[in-house]
Amino acid sequence: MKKALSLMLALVMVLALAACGGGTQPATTTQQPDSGSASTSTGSGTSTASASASGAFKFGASGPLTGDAAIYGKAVMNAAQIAVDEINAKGGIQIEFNPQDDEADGEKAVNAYNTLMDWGMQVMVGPVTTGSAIAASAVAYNDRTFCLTPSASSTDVTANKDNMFQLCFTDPNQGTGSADYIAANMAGHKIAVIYRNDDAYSQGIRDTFVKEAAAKGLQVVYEGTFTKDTQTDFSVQLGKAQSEGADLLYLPIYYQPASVILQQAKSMNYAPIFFGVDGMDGILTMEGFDTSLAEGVMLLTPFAADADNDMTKAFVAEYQKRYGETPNQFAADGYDVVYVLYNALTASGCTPDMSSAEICEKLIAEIQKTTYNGLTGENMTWSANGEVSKMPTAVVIKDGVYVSA
Amino acid sequence: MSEQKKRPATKMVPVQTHAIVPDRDADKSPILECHHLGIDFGGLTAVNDFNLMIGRTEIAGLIGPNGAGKTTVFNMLTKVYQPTRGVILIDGHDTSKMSTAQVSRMGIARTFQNIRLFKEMSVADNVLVGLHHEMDYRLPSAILRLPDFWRGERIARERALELLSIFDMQDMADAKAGSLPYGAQRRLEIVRALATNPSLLLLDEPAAGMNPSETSDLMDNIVKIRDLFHIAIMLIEHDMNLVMGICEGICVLNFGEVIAKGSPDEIKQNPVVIEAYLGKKDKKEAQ
Amino acid sequence: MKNLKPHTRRNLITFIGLAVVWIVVTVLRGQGVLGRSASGLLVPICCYVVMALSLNLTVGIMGELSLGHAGFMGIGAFTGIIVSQSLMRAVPSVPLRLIAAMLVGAVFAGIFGFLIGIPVLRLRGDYLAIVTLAFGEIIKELITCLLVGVDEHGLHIIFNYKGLKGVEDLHLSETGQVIIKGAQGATGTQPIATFNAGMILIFLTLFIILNVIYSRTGRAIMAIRDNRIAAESVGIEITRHKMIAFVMSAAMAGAAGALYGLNYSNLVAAKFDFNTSILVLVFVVLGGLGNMRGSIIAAVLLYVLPEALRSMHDYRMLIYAVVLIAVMLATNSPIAQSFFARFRFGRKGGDEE
Amino acid sequence: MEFLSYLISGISLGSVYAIIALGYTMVYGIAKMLNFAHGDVIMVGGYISFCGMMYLGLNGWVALLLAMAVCTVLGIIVEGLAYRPLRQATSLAVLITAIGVSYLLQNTALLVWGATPKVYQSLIPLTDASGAPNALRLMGGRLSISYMSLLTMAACIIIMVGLTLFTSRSKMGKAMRACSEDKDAARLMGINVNTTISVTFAIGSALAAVAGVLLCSFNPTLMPTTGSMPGIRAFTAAVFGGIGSIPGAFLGGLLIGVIEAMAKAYISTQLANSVVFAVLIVVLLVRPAGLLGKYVPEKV
Repeated sequence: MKKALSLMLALVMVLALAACGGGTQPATTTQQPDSGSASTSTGSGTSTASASASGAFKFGASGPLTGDAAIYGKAVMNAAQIAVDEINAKGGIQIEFNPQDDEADGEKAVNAYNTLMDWGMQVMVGPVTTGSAIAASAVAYNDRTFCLTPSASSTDVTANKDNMFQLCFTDPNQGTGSADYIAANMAGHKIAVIYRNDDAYSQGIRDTFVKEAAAKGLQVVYEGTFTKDTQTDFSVQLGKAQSEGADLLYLPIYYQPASVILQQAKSMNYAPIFFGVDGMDGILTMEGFDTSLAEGVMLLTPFAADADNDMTKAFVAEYQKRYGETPNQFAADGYDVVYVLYNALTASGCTPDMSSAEICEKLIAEIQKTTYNGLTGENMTWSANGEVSKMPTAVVIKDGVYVSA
Repeated sequence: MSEQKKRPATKMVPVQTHAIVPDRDADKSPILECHHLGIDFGGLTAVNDFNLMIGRTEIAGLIGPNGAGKTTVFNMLTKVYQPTRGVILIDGHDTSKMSTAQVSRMGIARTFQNIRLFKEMSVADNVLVGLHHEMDYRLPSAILRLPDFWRGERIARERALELLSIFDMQDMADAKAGSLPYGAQRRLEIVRALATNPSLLLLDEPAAGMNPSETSDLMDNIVKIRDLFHIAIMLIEHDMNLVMGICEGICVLNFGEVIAKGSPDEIKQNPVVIEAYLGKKDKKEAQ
Repeated sequence: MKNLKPHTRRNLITFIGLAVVWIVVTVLRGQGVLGRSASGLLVPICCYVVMALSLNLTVGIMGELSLGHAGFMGIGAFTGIIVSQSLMRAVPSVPLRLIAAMLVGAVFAGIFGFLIGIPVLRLRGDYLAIVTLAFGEIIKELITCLLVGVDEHGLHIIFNYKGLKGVEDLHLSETGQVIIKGAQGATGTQPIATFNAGMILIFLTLFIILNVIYSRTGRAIMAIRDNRIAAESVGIEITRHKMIAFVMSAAMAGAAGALYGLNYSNLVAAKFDFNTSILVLVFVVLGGLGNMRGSIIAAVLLYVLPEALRSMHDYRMLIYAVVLIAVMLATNSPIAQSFFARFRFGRKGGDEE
Repeated sequence: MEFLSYLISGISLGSVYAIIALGYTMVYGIAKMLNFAHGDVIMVGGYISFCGMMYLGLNGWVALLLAMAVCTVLGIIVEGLAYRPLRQATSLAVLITAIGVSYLLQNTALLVWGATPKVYQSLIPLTDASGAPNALRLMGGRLSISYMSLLTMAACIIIMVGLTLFTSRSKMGKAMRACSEDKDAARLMGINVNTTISVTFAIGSALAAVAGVLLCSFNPTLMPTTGSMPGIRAFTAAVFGGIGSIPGAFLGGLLIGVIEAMAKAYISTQLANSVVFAVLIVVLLVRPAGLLGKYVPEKV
C-alpha cells in the first residue's frame, strides 16, 4: 500500500510537471490517448502545428546539457541559438530550434532523437558528442534524417552513413595534422603523449598521431594514459615524461584536464613545449585560469575567439553579451552548423513543408557542392563520406592570446 | 504422527561414571557426548572442561546463574561458536570439522534465548524452512513447476501443519511470524526446530516471559514431544519448577565450570549448588 | 485449479497486467498512435525492468546491498554484441541471433557472478556493498581495455591494459570487422533488439524469480535474509543459497544487458558505471524491497520521468532529484505516513498488503 | 628518487581523500548511513571558496572559512530536511534519499555556476614571485615537495588528531560515541540524539569544505560533478580503514592515495582505479571489517 501510494505520487508529479512544462515550451508533442503504456510525453501539440503552418524549418539538436560533458552541449546550443536568431531576424525563411539533452549517452541520444522526430524535426544539428552521434545517426540513417554534427569527430560517426556529415575535423585528420606540423617544424624533439584512453576523441587522435609520428621518424619516448576517473592527478604521468627526457608534450585532450596538466607541470618545474589539438581551445577562457600557465602552449585549432575578422568579432561579442562567457570552439562549430544547414536548405530549394526524408536527399546532394566560409575555417567543403575539408592552423599562446605559429 | 526416519546404528559407547543417562537409555549409545569442552574469548575463558553425556530419550537441564556460560555451551554444540578445546560427539560422530548447518543435519536442533524467527515470512513458511531437507525436488523442478515440485510441496505443507498442530497453531499458518504474540513465537521456534527431524533438541529458556499456566502447558508439551518423537531434549531454564519437574538429569554451570551433575533430588541437596545460588542471593541483598 | 493462495493471486494479476500492457502497446504501435519517442523507450524500459527485477532478487530477497549490478549488465551487453556480430554471417535469422546473444550474455554474466560471488558473499552489510561497487568498476575498466574483432579465422581479442595498442594490432583480414574498440566501445552494432523480445524476457525473468521465491530454495534465501543464524541452525547452507540468488541475479542482468547492447549501434563500457547501478537500485527501493510488481512499476515510471520532463530543459534533472527525495520522504517518514493514513481512512481501504 | 616523488604525490592526494573520508566516517559512525551526498558538499565547498576569492576578492584563507560556514549550514539543513524524517526508516531508504540529495546539489550547482569548469587558484600559489615553484627542495633539488602538499598533509594530521581528541575528550564527542553505540540508550541517558547528529553533520560538512578547497588546489578544474568521484574514493577509503573508525579513515585515505599513485606509475594508468579496488577487495577478505575496524560478532 505504501509503495502503491509512492508510485501514484510519482505518477501524479510526472504528469503535473510534464503538463505545465508542455504549456510553455514548443517541445515534445504527442496526442496519443495514454493508456498506462510507456508513453513519454504529454502536452498539447498546438504550438508546433501553428509554427509549421507559418513556414519554419524545424532544426532539432541534441547534446549533453547536464552531467560531465554539459559544457560542450551548452556551448553548441547557445551558439546555434544565436545563429538561429540572426537568421530569423533577417526575415524570409524561419527556423524553429529545439535543443534536447542527451547526457552524452548513446541511449539518451536515441531518446532525444526520437523526441525530436515526434516534434517534427526536419534536419538535425548534432549530436554533439561522438558516442551519442554514432548511436543516434544509426537511427537517423534508417529514417533518412539529415544530420550535421558540429563536433563528433570520430570516423565511426560518418562511416557507412550517407546522411551524416561532420563540421569538425576527424580525429585521424588531426593526428596527421599534428604529426605533419611537428615533423616539419620541431622534428628533433623527444615527444611524450598523454591522452585519455576511455574517450574516443582522445584515443582516436593519439592512434593516428603515433602511427604518423613513427612513419615520419619522430621520437615518441613516453605515452601516458588517464581515464575519466583519474583525470584529477597527473603527477605520475608528468614525472615519467620528465624522467624520459621528453621536451615536447603532445596533449590530444580537452582543455580541462590540460589545465590540470599545465598547473601540475608548473609545480613540478617541468617545462616542455605543450602541443595541443582543437580540444585545447577554451583553456584561456576558463574562469579563474592563470593564463601565464599557458604561455607558449601550441595548438591546432580551427577557431580562435580573438581572431581578427568581423564575423568572429560579432559572434564573440553577441555570445558574451548573452551568456557572459567567451565562446569556445564548440560554440563556433554550433554556429557554423546552423549556417551551413541554412545555406544548403535555401540553395537546394527546400521548403518547410517538405518531409525530413525529402530534405535529407536534397541536402546530401547539396552539401557536397557547398563551399562555406565560417568561424571555423575558410572554404570548407564536404566529401561524400561525410568529412569536412578545412585546414587546421597552428597557433601559439603569447601573452594570453593566440598568435599564428 | 508420522514415523521418524531410521538413523544408522552406532557403535556402543561405554557409559562413563559421570554420566547422568537415565536407565532406559543405558543400553544405547548416548546421543551427545562432550569431552573437556572449552572456549576462550580473547584470552577470557568462558567455558572450561565441560563434560556431558545425554541419553537417547533423556530430558536434561542445564542451569546456573546468569553469565555462567549456558548459552555458550549451546552455541558450541551447534557450532555457532567454534570450541577452543575438547570434543563433541553426536551419535558417536566427531563434529569438530562441521558447520552449524551440518550439525543440524546430524540431528541437533535448537531454539534461541532472544527469539530468532524469520519475521517477514509466514508461520507455515518458517516451518517449511525447517523442512528444507525433507523436500527432495531440485531447483529446475521448482522453476519449471514439475510434478515432483508439487508433490514435495504438498507433502511438506501437510507435515508443517501437522507439526504446528502439536501446539494447536495450525490456524495461524498464514500469519506473519513477526506478528505473533510472544508465547506463540517461542512455540513456533520449537516447531521449526522439530521440523528438521532432530534427535536432540536444545531449548534455550523456553519458558522465559511465560506466566505459570503457560509454563505448565509448556512442561506438558516438552514431555509430549519427547514421547512422540523419541528424542533427547536439553534445556536451559531459570524456572526451577520446570527444571525440577521434567528434567531427569541436571547439570549446573557456574563461571564456565560444571559444579554439579545429577538427578533433580541430588541437585536440590548439593551444597555447592546451594552456595552458588545463595551466594548470589547474598550479594543481591548486600546491594 | 486449487484454491489460490494470496501470493498466487497477486502474481497472476501481475502477469495478466503485463500481458495487457503488452497487447495495448502493440496495438497502439500498430495504429501509429504511439509517438516515436515513446516507441524508442520501449526496449530500454524492458531492459531496466529486468534489471530491477534481478537486482530485487539480490537486495529484496537475499537482503544484501549490491552497488555493482550494472557490471553484470555490461558483461551481458558486450558478450551479447560479440555473439550477435560474429554470428552475422553464420546465422542470418535475427531472432535466433538475439536469443543466442541473450543466452550467452546471461551465461557469461552468471559465470562472472559466480566468480565474484566467492569473495563477495563472505562479507556482510556495507562491506559487501562496497566490494560489489568495486567489482562493478573493475568490470567497467576491464571492458574498456578490450579490443575485439572478427574475421573468417574467428574472433581476435586483445587485452589492451597499457592502452598502447590499436585496432590494427588485431590483424584482421580484409573482410574482418572490428566489434569492440576499447574505450570507444562497440560501434557499428546492428541493432536487433525488439520490444517483443523485451517483453518475453520480462515474462521469463518474472516467471523464474517468482517460481524460485515460492520454492524451498527461495524460502531458504529469505530465511537467511531474515535471520542468518537461525537459518543455519535449521540446516540451510548460507553460501550455497546466497550464491544461487547472486548468480541468478547476475545472469538475468546479463540477459538484459545483451538486449540493451543490441538496441544501439554504439555502446561504451562507461555506460555501465556506478551511476547505472544506482539508477537500478533506486527502482528497486522505490518499488519496494522484495516486491516484484513494485519494481516493474517503479522502473517504468522513473525511467519515463526524465524523458517526460524534457520540456523542462535545464530543470529536469533537478526536478527528478526533488521527486526522488519527496517520494522517499513521503513513503518513509512517520509524519507523512500518519498524514497518508488519515487521508486513507476517508476512502474505502480495499488495497492488499 | 622517482619512487619517492610518486610516494609523496600519493600521500598528498591520499591526505585529501583522508580528510573527506574522516567526514564520511564520522557521519557513518553516528547516523549509520552512507551519505552519498558527501562528495557534492565538497563540490559546494569548492565553489563557495572560489566565488569568495573571485567575486568578493577574499583572501584564500577567509574564503576557506566562508566555505566552511556555508557547508556547515548546508549540512545541517540537508540533515534536518532530508535525513531526520527518516530516522526510523530502513537504511536503504536513507541511502536513496542521499542519492537524491546528491543529484539535487549537482544540478543546482549546474544551474547556479554553469557547466563550464572554473579554474581554482591554489591556496598557496604554485610559484613564488621569482617564478620558481613554491616547493621544498630536498636532496640537492632532485626531490621537490610543494608547500601545498605539505600543507595538505599537515591539515590531514591536525584534523585527524583533533577529531580523535574531540570524540574522546569533549562532552559532545562522548555524546557522539554514545549515539553511535546505541541511540536509545543514549536518549535515556539524557543525550539529545537529534542535536548530536546535527552537530556530526555540521562537522562532517565543514571538513568537506576543507577537503573541497584542498582538492581544488590540486585539481584546479571545478565542475558540478567534481565531488562525485572523490566522494566514492573517500567512501572506499573509509571502508578500507574500517568504517566508523577515525584513525582507520585516515589510514585508508593515505593508502588509497599511495596505491593509486603506485599503480599508475608501475602497473597501468588505465587500470589504476581497478588496482585500488582490487586491493580493497583483498584487504576486506582478510579483514572483513577493514584495517582498523572492530569486527563485532553477532550475539546469539
